[in-house]
Amino acid sequence: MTLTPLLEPNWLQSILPEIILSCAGMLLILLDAFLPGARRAFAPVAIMAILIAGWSESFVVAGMYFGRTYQISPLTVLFDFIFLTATLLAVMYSYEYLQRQNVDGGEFYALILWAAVGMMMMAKGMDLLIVVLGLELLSICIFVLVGFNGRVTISNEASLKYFLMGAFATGFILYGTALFYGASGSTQLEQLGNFFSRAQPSDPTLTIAFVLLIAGFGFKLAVVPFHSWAPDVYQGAPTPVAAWLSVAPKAATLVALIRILNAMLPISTAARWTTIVAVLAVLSMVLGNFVAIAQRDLKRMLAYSGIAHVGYMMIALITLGPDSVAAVAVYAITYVLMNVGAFGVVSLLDKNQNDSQTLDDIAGLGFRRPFHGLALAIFMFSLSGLPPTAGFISKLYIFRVALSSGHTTVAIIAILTSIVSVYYYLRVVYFLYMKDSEDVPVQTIAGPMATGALAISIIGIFAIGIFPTPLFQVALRAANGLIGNH
Amino acid sequence: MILEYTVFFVFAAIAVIFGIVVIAHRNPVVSALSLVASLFSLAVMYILLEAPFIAALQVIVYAGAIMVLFLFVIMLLNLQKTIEPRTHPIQQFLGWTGSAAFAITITYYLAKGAVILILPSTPFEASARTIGISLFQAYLFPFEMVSILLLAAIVGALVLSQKLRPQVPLEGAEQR
Amino acid sequence: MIPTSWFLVLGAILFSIGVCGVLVRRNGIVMFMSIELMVNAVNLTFIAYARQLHSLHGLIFVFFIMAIAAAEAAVGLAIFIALFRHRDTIDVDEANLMHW
Amino acid sequence: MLNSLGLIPLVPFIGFLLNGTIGQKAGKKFASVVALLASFTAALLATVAAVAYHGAHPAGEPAVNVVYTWFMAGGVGTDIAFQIDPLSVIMVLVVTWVGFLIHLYSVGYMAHEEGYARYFAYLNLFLAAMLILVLGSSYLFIFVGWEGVGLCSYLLIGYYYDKDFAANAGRKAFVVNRIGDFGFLIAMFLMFTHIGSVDFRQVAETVAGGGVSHGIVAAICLLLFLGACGKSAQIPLYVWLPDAMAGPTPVSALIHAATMVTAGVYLVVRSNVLFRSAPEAMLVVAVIGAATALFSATIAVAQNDIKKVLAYSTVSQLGFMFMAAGVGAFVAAIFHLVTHAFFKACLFLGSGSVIHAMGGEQDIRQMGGLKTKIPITYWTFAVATYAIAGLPLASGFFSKDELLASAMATPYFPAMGKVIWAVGTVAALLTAFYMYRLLYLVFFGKFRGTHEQEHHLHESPATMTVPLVILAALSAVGGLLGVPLILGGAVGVPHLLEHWLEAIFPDVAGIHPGVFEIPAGNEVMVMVGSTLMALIGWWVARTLYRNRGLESDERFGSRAPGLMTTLANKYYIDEYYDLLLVKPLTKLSVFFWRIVDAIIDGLLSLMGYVVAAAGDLMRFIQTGNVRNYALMLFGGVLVFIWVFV
Amino acid sequence: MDHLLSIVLWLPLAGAIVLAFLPRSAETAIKSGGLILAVVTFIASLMILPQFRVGVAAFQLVEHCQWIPSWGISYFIGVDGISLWLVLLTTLLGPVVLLSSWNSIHKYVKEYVLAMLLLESAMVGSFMAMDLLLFYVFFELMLIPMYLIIGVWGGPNRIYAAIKFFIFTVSGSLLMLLAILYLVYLYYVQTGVLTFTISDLYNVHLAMNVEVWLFFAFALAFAIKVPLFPLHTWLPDAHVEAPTGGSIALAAVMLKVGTYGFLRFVLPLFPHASMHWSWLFAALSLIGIIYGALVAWVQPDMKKLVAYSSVSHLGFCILGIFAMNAAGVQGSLMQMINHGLSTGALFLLVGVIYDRRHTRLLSDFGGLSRSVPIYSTLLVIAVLSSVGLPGLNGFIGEFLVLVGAFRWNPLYGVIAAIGVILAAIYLLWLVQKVIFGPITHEENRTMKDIAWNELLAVIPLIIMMVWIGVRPEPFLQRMEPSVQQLLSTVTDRAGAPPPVSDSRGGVR
Repeated sequence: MTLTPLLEPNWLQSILPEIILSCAGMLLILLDAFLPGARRAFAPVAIMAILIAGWSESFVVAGMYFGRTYQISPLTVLFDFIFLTATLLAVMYSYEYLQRQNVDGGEFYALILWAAVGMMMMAKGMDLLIVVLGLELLSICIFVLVGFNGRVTISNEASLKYFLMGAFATGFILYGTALFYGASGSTQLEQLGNFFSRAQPSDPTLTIAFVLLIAGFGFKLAVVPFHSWAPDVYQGAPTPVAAWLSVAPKAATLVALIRILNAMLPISTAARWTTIVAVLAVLSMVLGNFVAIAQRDLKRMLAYSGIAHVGYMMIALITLGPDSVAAVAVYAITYVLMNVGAFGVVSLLDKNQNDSQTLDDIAGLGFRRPFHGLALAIFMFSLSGLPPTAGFISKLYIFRVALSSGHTTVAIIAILTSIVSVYYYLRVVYFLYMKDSEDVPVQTIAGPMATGALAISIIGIFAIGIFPTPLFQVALRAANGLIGNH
Repeated sequence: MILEYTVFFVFAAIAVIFGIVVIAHRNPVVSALSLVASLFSLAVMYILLEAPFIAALQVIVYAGAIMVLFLFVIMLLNLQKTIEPRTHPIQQFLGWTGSAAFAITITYYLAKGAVILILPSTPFEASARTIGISLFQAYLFPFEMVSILLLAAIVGALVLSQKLRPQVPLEGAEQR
Repeated sequence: MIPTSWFLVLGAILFSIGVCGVLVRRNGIVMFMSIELMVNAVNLTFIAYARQLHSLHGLIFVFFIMAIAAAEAAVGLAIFIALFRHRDTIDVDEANLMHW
Repeated sequence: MLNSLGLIPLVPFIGFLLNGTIGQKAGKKFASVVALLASFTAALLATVAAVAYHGAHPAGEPAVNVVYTWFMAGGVGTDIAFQIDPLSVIMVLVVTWVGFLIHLYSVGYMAHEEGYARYFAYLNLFLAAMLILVLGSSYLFIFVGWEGVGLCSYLLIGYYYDKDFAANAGRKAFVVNRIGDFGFLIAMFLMFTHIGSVDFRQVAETVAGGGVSHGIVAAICLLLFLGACGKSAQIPLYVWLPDAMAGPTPVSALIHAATMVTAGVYLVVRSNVLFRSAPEAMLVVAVIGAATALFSATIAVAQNDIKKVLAYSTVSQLGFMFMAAGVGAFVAAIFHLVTHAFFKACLFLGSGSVIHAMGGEQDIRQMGGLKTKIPITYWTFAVATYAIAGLPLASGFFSKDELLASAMATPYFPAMGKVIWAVGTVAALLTAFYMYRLLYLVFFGKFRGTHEQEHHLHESPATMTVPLVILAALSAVGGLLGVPLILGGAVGVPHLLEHWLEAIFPDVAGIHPGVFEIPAGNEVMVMVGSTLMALIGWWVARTLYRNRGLESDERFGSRAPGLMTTLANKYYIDEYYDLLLVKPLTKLSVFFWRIVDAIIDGLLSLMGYVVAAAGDLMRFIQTGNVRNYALMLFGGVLVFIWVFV
Repeated sequence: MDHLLSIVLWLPLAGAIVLAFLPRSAETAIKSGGLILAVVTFIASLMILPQFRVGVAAFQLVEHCQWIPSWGISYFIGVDGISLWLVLLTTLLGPVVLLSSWNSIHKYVKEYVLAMLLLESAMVGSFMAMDLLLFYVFFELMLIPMYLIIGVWGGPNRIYAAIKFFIFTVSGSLLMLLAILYLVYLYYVQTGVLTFTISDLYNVHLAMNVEVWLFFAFALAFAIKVPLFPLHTWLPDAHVEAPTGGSIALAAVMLKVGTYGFLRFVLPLFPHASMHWSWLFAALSLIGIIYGALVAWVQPDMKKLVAYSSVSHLGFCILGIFAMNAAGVQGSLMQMINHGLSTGALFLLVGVIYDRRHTRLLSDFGGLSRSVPIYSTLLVIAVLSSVGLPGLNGFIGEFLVLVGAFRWNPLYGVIAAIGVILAAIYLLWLVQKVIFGPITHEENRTMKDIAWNELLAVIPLIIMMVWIGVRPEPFLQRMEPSVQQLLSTVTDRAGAPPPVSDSRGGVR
């Protein structure tokens, strides 16, 4: 017996992004330890690392690695870019935000980079083990990032809530995985797929396992009824972290979920698992949109809106197909741009982290700070799905998928809840432009980094909204690669 | 055979009873110690399942390291004397009945679906060696990534528990 | 031999006890301990299945779960310490500044 | 000339544009010159056209002058086309010349008014619209004029716009006219649907050819008559005309006596082929005409406003015209239209002169004894009164006789004809009575006004008296246009009008001819009878009012208070309309607005509130307690397991 | 000039983007820039006319290129007889709107001009679009600037009105979006071609129940936009609160998108359902005609009065469309233009005195004829046009619609004609209360007459009113072939019996 690792050719360059990000994280820790004076340079270093990681994506070779447990495919590359974009934007907002809150440090950037590694693992893992490990790496980083501002009570509270819920949910994921393992003898998705193609749909253990698994993933996605942490955590977390948290882990979890659902495709309809997904989608859309109306805190409102948006994405997952995967990918990209942007504008508000950023704070912002106001308005219009923004295109894609796979009822519910959502998104615009600010208006402070991040988001939103074709092609090609495996 | 059954039942009972003590006793120190007991009896189960390496890990890592950490924190925070106030009765009720129902449901289906699941009599090769070998062969990548995970945890623990920098006066949030 | 199901049932019961602990206890550390109990129940399940299936994979999985649990414990306890610093208590019911 | 008939309305329209845009700035002289020139040119052109037409088409077939296609969509539409035929000739001459005279009169009457140019602009616009109305070659095109005159009527009634009653009256006139137009519109819809055209000739030909079912024709006729009722103030749509007296008096003379209000009669006569094909519609016309004649005559008896008396008299006389048209005596209707234009214009202008002299006073109880103060006015007024009363040999005598005799002799519904005749005769008696009452109260007796008014009394300037004299003369001799056979036959004077108009009553197989013979016996009997009636009316009025003045009214008032107040208040018809139509509609509207809209809005906002409230409730799921969250997660797992396993 | 339509379509938007870079303090420059852009756009749109071939039914000056090829969505624009005049109406009103608010917008002038230009582009686009999704994009794009216009520059209750406006419209349009997707999907299933091009989709075969669902989804969106009773309640609020320019744009053009949608999409796409349910729309439009008129009559607020009059007038449009005969449809199109002109003018004129007195209550006016004679004359003309006086534009459309409705069902024609009577009642009531009667408020005695910019804005409208009233034939002539073709599409498709069942019959 030799200790030859199970390594396929090209393995190193294929995990180059992960390696780069991991090493950059370590470098940042070291810098923080030995060169604390160079704090200002941490964020640029992190940005450089992200850019290099993005560039290194051009070297990866599609294929299965590490004993068919790690898949690199156009889809993972696409999602890697989503994670990297989200992380990049979050870092850009954090740079000034952390300085303002006086908590900047190398650990922050290190953790966010490692979290990106975790997400990549979730996206690429073909073994539930890898997925769980990635998820855990991500979670650990999130626990810390959320509570990063140790001074702020609500930051700590958010961290606590996320930690307890996260650990609890992990328990469910693990239990579900264990049950699947027991039934199939493996946690590798390919083998699970083989197993499902001959499994009994009526087997109760399988359904139990599925529910447990979906509960755990649903927690990460913040779908109802596993969503309850989201508003509190977003509110308490440093705003750039909330921005990142509201999109990136969800995207990662979606890929993992897509893979798992893909493996389960042979029996998911017969076992009524599609119905579970549909119910989750509907519940999320309804509750997210309804409760968002009642929110005055911007971050909480965005949290509920995020719950609803995941609901929309879940629609596409009900019946899995190349189009639905592409739809989710497009939606995820769009959602990254607009939601991080929206949180980003909130993060620019000159307030302490433990004070809530309410609608009143942005009253009159549209005329006080035209660019920030306009940016937030554009994000809101995009979130509500109005043309010609990316939000429209991606929602359109979702509806199209829903209709062509015959889920008309769900689509109608989605439309109706969208109408509800328009109300609270519009309310933001109303505060931006139609309400006079209070005596001492809250200002926004933005340096070049944050401004650049806003510009990236806006340009992206309109680019996708007006010329979506290239993205469609990429997404569809990626999706075909994934679904084609079975 | 009898021995095995006896061991199983005794330690299963210990695991369950101490498990219940963990969640029922109002002193966290007692809970922690009960958990150690419960985890230890699980280690026995692992041995029954012919996984001695995991059993050893269980004792060393779990019952040993992790639980010591718990106790350490409890002591550090001086929690051994705190008596926990009662939970809201509805939460209490739903917690108990819910988990009981869950237990019954799962048990029912597991038992129903798995009656035929009799442990194979063939011996199970799960020594430290075999596990170690496969860790460095098939599971090299996850194994390496765990290092990042642990590193992140260390950094995170440091960040979270570091001494606070001077407090900026808090507005709005009530401080206890 | 002892039927695998018994181990599985034991796992299920322990898991439920863990869940129950999370739901009914106010002390954060005890809640976390309950979660550890849940995780151990899962471990038991994995190993039982691994034995049943003659598959090493379950054991490896447990190995990783232990690593995860250790990492979680480190971070989680740090969070509790921070919580205690802020509030002089680790009663999680007290941590309800953010709601609705 | 026949190829540019459009010039006739165009000229006054240009006058309107000039006065409307720069008239106010350019001064009164400019305005009057423009207006007079415009109306006079129109009159001249009309005369030339009439002569040219007679020369070109002695047989009386219409000459049509298409300008361009107005609009045409899916077979619906019409040309802008003018047509001249014997009927148009009569109408156009009456309109332009009487119009010109009244323009002339207005120069004096309106001399001191502020909105002088505006007045003449409207007047010119009216003339233009009226000319379109009488010259148009299709129902749809004359509808332009039809509405146009309505608009001018509205504007001119509301000329004193800062008086609320004037503005109200104008609006009322327009709205009531619109109700009539509703009928006109529907009639046109029916034509488009069932005939496929609204061209006069084509409609007549199709109907005459039997291409349309009888019921449709009757419906068209009745609807057209509804339009006519509105424009010509027949029951039940007459209510606007008395109020319309709020406008300047020359306007009342021109629009509300001589020309516009007769448009309904013109329309009926123009559609004679249709009406003749539907005798039941004619009966309706006749009955309503007769009823209106009598009804408004009774009201006129008890009015004390000089213009109101004349207004009700106009309604009554229009009733006569419709009666004539209804019994099939279309020529008589037109005849009466023409004579009425003369004497009623004269009367109105005379009353204007009186009001002018009285410094704006219109109440006859404040007048009296004006005969000597304003002699020209008196004499012309007296001649016109003589004519309207139907006393022998004046114009009204001939026209009224002819139409009453026709009623007697109608071939359409002989029995009903007698009744109609009887009603008409009574109305004629009342006409004589109230007109002489007016004459005596205004011009005889003692002056009852204030001292200032008495001091102010003066005869009107020449621009006003000249038209009066001309019109009085026409009233006197206008009857010669239609001397009946039994009188004229002897001396060789033919019935000019009947002869002239013959061509517009084509003989159509299966329906009655447009002109029918009246037996001589009937003619004599009617003539004697109505003369007698007129004499009685005159005599009674003379006895009651010549010397005693208002006393008689007061005596009546004390003897039969109910009757007098009812009459004085016009049978409370306006009040009934208000009570039965306006008030409920207002209430309904307010109900719609306040309640229905609120309910709709309420339901929709209720949906919003439900959503918001649901959101607000669901929000409390988020307790802030992490163990509740865990419970929720766990509960979700449990429920899903239970439901889906 | 191959891209004339694109120029007309994008010029305002492109200009707006350029203007956005001017400093906010350069108000006059921005205003003049906006005005020049609008005028140039109008002139450009006039150049469509000589290139537009009369007697051709098809779309002309077509521009077609792929936009999202994988979904069959294309940038496909063109004009035919139906959209030609609506495009011109929109571009005509562009300068009018800007002129009318030259002096009445005091804050955020730059944003106002930008919003108006964006609005113009969106409105023009929705009339030109020949691709269903492109249409939808413009349809929605309109909402954003209008929402801002009402909400930022509106009256005291503007927020409520703006949100109500937005929510109402969006509710309908989102459901329509779903229907659009479903329709395209069905067409794809049937033919294997994925396309959003309207003329292709005309060939889709629908099972009756599906058709009815889709029909109602579309109809709801457009009925809200029109607005049709009982979905009209947003309109009075929006109008009352909107600034003058917003009201003009809203009433004159935006509502037409609804009626246009019925004509362009609902009828030919869903002929069976349209015919089957035409009675409902007849009933609703008739109720709207009468109801709007009656409610307008009792309004104390001038703008509300005009707003409700819009409800009434647009009832005629819908009635004419559902009459589905040439007279009715052409009349309806004329009525759309006429309503744009006359109601636009009315809102403009109401805005004029609002600027001077800051009230719109009828009771606060009276006797203005004495103090502001030119204004009064213009108001009377606008009112008469709206009343439907022959010789002015309003009559042509109304008459054709009424005949069309009458031919469809005499009862409809008769009831609708009652609306004509009522129009006279409430509009003359307006005139009387505002410009006639004694002057009851001293401020009115010294009121300034109409200003140059307002006059300049209203004169083109008056000219068009007279022009159309006197010589409507050139307008009708260009509409006719397209209308005929559309109607024959409808009748041809409706003539073929609907497929009894379809592979994807019901809506799940």
